[in-house]
Amino acid sequence: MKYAYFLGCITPNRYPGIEASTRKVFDAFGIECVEVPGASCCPAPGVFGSFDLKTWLAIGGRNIAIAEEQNCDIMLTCNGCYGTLQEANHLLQENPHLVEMINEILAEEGHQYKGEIQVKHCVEILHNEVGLDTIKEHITKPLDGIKVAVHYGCHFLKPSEVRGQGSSERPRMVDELVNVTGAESVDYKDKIVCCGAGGGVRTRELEKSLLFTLDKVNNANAVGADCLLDICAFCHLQMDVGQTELTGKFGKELDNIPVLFYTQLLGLAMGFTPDELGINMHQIPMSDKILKI
Amino acid sequence: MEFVDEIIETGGPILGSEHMETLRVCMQCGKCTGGCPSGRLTAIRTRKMILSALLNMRDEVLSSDELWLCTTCYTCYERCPRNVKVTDITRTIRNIAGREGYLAKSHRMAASYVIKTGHGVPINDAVKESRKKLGLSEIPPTTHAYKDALKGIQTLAKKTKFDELIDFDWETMNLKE
Amino acid sequence: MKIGVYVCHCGINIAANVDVKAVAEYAKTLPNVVVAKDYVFMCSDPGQDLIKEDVEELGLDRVVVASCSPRMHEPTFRKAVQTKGMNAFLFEQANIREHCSWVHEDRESGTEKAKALVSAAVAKAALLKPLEVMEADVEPSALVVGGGIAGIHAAIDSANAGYKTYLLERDPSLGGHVAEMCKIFPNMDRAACLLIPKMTEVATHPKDTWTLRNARHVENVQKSARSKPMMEKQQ
Amino acid sequence: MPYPFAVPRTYTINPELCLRFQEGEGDCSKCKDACPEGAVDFEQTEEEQELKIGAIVVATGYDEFDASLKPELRYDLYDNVITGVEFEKKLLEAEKTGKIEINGKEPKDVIFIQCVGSRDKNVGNEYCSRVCCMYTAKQATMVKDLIPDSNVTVCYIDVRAYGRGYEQFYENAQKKGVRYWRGNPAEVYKDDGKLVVRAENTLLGDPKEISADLVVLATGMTSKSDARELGNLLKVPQSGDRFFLEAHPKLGPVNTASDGVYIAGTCQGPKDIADTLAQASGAVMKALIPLCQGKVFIEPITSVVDEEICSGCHMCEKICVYDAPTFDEEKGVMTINSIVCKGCGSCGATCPSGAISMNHFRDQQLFAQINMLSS
Amino acid sequence: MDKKTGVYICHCGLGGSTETEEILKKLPKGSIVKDSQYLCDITEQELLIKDINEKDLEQVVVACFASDVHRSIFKKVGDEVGFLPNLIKIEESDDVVEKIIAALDDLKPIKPEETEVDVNPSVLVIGAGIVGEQASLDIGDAGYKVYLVERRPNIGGHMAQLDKTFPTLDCASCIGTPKMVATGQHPNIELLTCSEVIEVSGHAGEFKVKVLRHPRYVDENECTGCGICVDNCPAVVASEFNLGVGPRKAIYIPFAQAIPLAAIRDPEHCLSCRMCEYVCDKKAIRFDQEEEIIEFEVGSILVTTGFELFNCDLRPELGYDKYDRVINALELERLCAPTGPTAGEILIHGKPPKNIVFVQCVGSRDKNVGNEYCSRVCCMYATKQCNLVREKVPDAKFTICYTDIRAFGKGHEEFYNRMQDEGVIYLRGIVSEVYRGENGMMKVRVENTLMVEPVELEADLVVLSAGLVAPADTPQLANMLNLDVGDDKFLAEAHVNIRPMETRVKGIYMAGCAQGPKDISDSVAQTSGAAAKATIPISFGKVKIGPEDEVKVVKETTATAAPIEKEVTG
Repeated sequence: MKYAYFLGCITPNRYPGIEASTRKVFDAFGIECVEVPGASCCPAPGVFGSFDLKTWLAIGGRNIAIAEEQNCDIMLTCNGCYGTLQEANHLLQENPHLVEMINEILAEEGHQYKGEIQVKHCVEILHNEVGLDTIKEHITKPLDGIKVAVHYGCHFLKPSEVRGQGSSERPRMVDELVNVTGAESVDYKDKIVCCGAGGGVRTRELEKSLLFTLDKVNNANAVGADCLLDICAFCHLQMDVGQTELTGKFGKELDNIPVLFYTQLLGLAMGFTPDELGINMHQIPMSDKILKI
Repeated sequence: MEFVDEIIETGGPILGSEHMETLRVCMQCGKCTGGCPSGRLTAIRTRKMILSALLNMRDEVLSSDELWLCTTCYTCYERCPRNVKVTDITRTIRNIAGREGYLAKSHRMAASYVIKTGHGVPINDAVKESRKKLGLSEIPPTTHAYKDALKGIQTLAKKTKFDELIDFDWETMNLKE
Repeated sequence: MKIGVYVCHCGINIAANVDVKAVAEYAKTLPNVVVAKDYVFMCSDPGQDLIKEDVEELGLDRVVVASCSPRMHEPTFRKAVQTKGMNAFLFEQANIREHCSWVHEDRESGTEKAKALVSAAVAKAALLKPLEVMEADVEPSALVVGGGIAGIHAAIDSANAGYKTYLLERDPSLGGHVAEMCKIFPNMDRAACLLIPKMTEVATHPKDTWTLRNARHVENVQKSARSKPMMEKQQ
Repeated sequence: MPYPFAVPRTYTINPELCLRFQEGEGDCSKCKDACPEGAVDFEQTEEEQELKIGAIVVATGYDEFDASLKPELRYDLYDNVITGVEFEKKLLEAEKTGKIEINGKEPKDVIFIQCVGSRDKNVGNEYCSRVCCMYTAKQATMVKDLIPDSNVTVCYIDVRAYGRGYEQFYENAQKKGVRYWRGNPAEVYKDDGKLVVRAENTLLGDPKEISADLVVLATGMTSKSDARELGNLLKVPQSGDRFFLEAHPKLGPVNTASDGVYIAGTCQGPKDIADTLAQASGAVMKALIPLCQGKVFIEPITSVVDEEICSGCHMCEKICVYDAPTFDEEKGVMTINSIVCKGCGSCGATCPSGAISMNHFRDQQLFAQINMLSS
Repeated sequence: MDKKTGVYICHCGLGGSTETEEILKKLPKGSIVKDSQYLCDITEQELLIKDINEKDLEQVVVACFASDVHRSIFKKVGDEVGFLPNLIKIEESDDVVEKIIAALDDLKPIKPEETEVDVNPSVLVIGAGIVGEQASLDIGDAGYKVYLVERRPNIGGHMAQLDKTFPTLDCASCIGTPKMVATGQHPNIELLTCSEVIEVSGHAGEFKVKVLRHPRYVDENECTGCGICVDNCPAVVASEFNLGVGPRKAIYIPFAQAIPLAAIRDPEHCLSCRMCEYVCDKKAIRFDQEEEIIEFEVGSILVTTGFELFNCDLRPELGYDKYDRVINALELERLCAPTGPTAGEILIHGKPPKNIVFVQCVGSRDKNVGNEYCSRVCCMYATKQCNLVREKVPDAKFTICYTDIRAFGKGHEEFYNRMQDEGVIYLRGIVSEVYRGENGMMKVRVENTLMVEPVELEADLVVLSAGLVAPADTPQLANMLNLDVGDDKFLAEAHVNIRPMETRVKGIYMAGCAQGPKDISDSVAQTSGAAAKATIPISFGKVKIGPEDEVKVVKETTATAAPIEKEVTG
């Protein structure tokens, strides 16, 4: 198995731990991750999609075209990238006139969108292709006793008619992936609700966007979760940096809760050290409970 | 032209006309606003925005700050009993607002980073250090590492007139003003 | 052979996108056509009278009406020609409304197509053969499928009219959804008060006109309902 | 016995629960031994009966919408989120006991949610179910009667109180103190043991959270899950909403595409009892026409077999959905029962030897037509 | 009170018991008082009969919730024991014991005095709109004689005035005309136009009917409807059929497809120049025609008298009486109809309207004018009219001001959805007033309740979606037939849920808007149902009647209308 690892912005430029842990975990399962040379910002679906849909689609098409040149499907670790590339791919595959339009723009740089590959989220690959059974076999340090508040994020699931990940109201995929590590995915209020960062709200209205995060943190704490778990670099940033911003910039009171990306959690269970997984590079320090595993 | 038609015409070429036409059949049931996570925390009122659009209140819709409080979480989109594609309609209305000069400086700034570096969130020295510690390449194999690829992005932005949209100054490689 | 052609305006339904006068004029040029007329509503009494008079006076033996779908008015015109002794199946209808005026936006092409449709109908009419309507006896019994309030009600009505009625219900008892309700809007009758008398009426129906079948499975419903022939041909 | 007032007044054995019918326990016969009339018969099997019928009225009714198809309302997760039909049963009990109890407690805050599974393209039901507004008004009124200090809220999109006396009924509910809240709730969740309904009040333009002890979902009507099977059998098509399709909404609202088969009640589309019964009698009227006449007239537009050419290959018999062709042993050819034949033409198209043609639509007639059109 | 009495209290499956001692004290020796679960149920009735026979009870009292529904079901008891139980209606709030004791005082024994009579195999249908036509056709098709009495000179009713029908947009003439033609030609239907029923007596199975036939002044059988008399008539008045939008002559044919197709002379406006008589080739004009009374007997009676449109003058703030840019929906329908006075061209002050505002619930859901009920059709007909006008004025804008959109019928929600898709604006809010702006255009004041903001809309045409009201002479008709009238002034059914087509008089049924507003589909389904009810006793051949089933003749003339059509549509 081989995938073109589309990095996007936040994974490589803010949370290299996500990149490192993903590469390590995939490597352990024998999945090769190749580069997408010269890839850019995906660009973000809610922000660039809101500025100019045509530019958004063109840059998205460009990124897919570069991956196509590597002859394999795209894998990524950010719901924003997934949102853009999966939707752009969907729109382009459905509408030949859009392909024509995009290819005319890309021609100058020498790229061409063909529509031959798929865009997959890393958890989708872990769940559907690696499989829970195989993952279980690789668990060396079961995370027994760890309560995890799963945050799916929005663009991984929705719009469900395009994403095809099943119910957007009752998703199960990540919970199953968490439970297989020995940790326990706990239910909490507004589990499927947004982190607040998307749609350009974080950029434009930081304080308002952090109110979402505040709710998230409080709701996760209310059920005694040991950490928030995400599958999106942008949600990760919002919830991790967001907590320090909330207490620092905006003077809100809250109990900090550590934030983990799924491959980081899985990496711990597979026996990688916290340092290897970049867990100690987060703004909110890991609790001892997690680090002791 | 009616504002509704303008919205449909704007979003139609990319997102599909039928997709956009759903705007017309809103029955004002309020399911969108009721479930809107942003609406609980901020002043955005999705149903009212749709109604205002239907009532041709173009200026009010385009100039409102609330328009930019949608996090594109698609909750309304998923639940709408009439399958109105609310989130995509919102994005399209923002496109129009952008052309009318309602883009916030912070947004234009973020957009300018993409033209300058290829990334909305470019790398910094601290992260370069972290990358090295983790055994990753210091500079990621993106436009950061491939300067030709960055040129490609810049040509693309010129072609779609994205540079004009955000008032980008190629001389200073920064926003005008 | 004498064919009469009648072109209907259907108010403006046809006339708006078809030049009906031109169609009628054109029809006159077709083989065997001895008369062609247009009128605002061919299906109306005076419209039908136009046809009837011509059948009688000109001795037409084929009639073509260019109007709406035969689904709508074929029976009307068949009846009309029949009153004047013509065999009903020597009538042919050209649909220049659903198939033509309603789907054309310009008058010119609409008119052309109407002409083509009329010419085809005339060609077919020339080859039509008289047919006779068949008659079949009806088994004096009714089957009601479903024993909810609608089925109960229908079965009682049918049995009251004096016909053997079979009432088929899959569940062990009649009653359906209403049996599970408490009160009924808008006058807050008890559901039981509305339903039980009707169920009692079924159970105590004076004549031997009802039979209840507890068909538990659809297959049973199918088998019972399938009992054929439903009607027997009368010789 | 399903109800105390069941008709027929007989007991029935549920073989899924009866020990005798369950594997390995096959010798219980307590009911049989106890029955003084000796009416219990374990040997009963399915039987087939052939009936001669002159007319058929289909009155198969509706299925209740499955509320778990709206996951955001969490009907499948919380036991104090129930459907209108379930609440109806609670009310029946309450009539006897004088109390409504949900999990052993009397609910103080009750919220009714309208249009669950109706007016909802999202679940494929665009239509209105016609009865939910009013049955909710009824249930809300009854709650207020039984628990006078309760807070009862009805969340709606449009109140469709269209029938006779309905508007007064709606007003009466309001007079009793039922609150009408215009806004379609987006979701239900649990907070601190209490249900919370998130809904915009569209008349105030504000999203709100209302807490509740009980949420009643006004589930709509859907067509019977096996409507297609019965429809295929009786040749009654379904319309886009999956209910049976009438021949014409105005010219034949109880007729179907099949002669002699009529539809009544909610199998044709949601309706209240009065409209159901009016339509049921209407269906009987249509059935009475042939029954009273004793005769039906059948169009001679049927297929005919040219016995000279027919080889008796049975191909037509296989294709015909009306079972019109049969084999004439004596002559060795196929014959068409012209009473049953609908004149659809499938047999003619199938016949390998070209022995079958259609009255009134003979090849030469059609070719004459085509020639004119193409010239 | 000396008879041995049995008192049975039905608890309708609710369980519970009654303080029987109190009641027993009031009763003679040997009486019994019992609680019961479902008295209407067959087994309990058998127990009741057993009790009566074993205990020699002389009379029985049954207290139950729905006494009006139940009267007929104790017949079996009556057949077996020779008398019927007295029914006492109790309500949940009642003190049952008190109520029963109070009722015990004036108990009369009820003897089942039913006799079986033969049923005259014919039916009287009053009113020949689509509903009366359909019922007549159904009964006629079943092989029975129908007398179809219509007050106006032609059949077809309101439907003949419509352009298209919702939600399928079938053209009304395409549906209505064949029905009219079929009715006119049916061998079993005797059509009596310009006629009114003036007296009815008898009972189910055998009603004696008197019909007053007004002069048409034209021989219906001779007249061919050629229209030459109309062309030559010098007297011009406003056409009722077109709601005054177009003219007609003093001798006229209401509309081109009228059935029967015969001219009628309006004596009120006739100049008596006798020009018509002179020009008529068929010599069909009869100036000397007089009223005649026709008498016949029928087995059942069907009332299908339909509705009238709400008189919009009663809502003066909407300016219907003041401004010619404010019209009612039926007038718009005539303007749209290709058969209408403008041949389907919609011109307001010589120009096609571009901005049209529909005002919903005019005269419906309005206690202020005494009509609390919903008219059921206005939401959908306004939606439909947007489509009709759009066909002719493609760039017109539509706003429908509503309270609740009641798109409840089959295909209605889909149609509502479709018209929204085509750009019709639905504005939630009931119009408060309409006035003329400075530029001559109409201004509509309304709150947009979803924006919580009062707004003023400009319109060059305001259409009032007038509701349906009971015909003005419904009380007289009800009086003549001994029927009840509901609070909404429409005829009352025997029971709103389970006997929606029956009246309180056995053998008299009703259908369509006579019983309350409904759309064409519901009306047509219901009228077939009513036709079934009327046909069932005929088909069976015999009917049982009791003394209470007799229609008592009301001694006063009930003739109310002139021969010409007097449409009070305002």
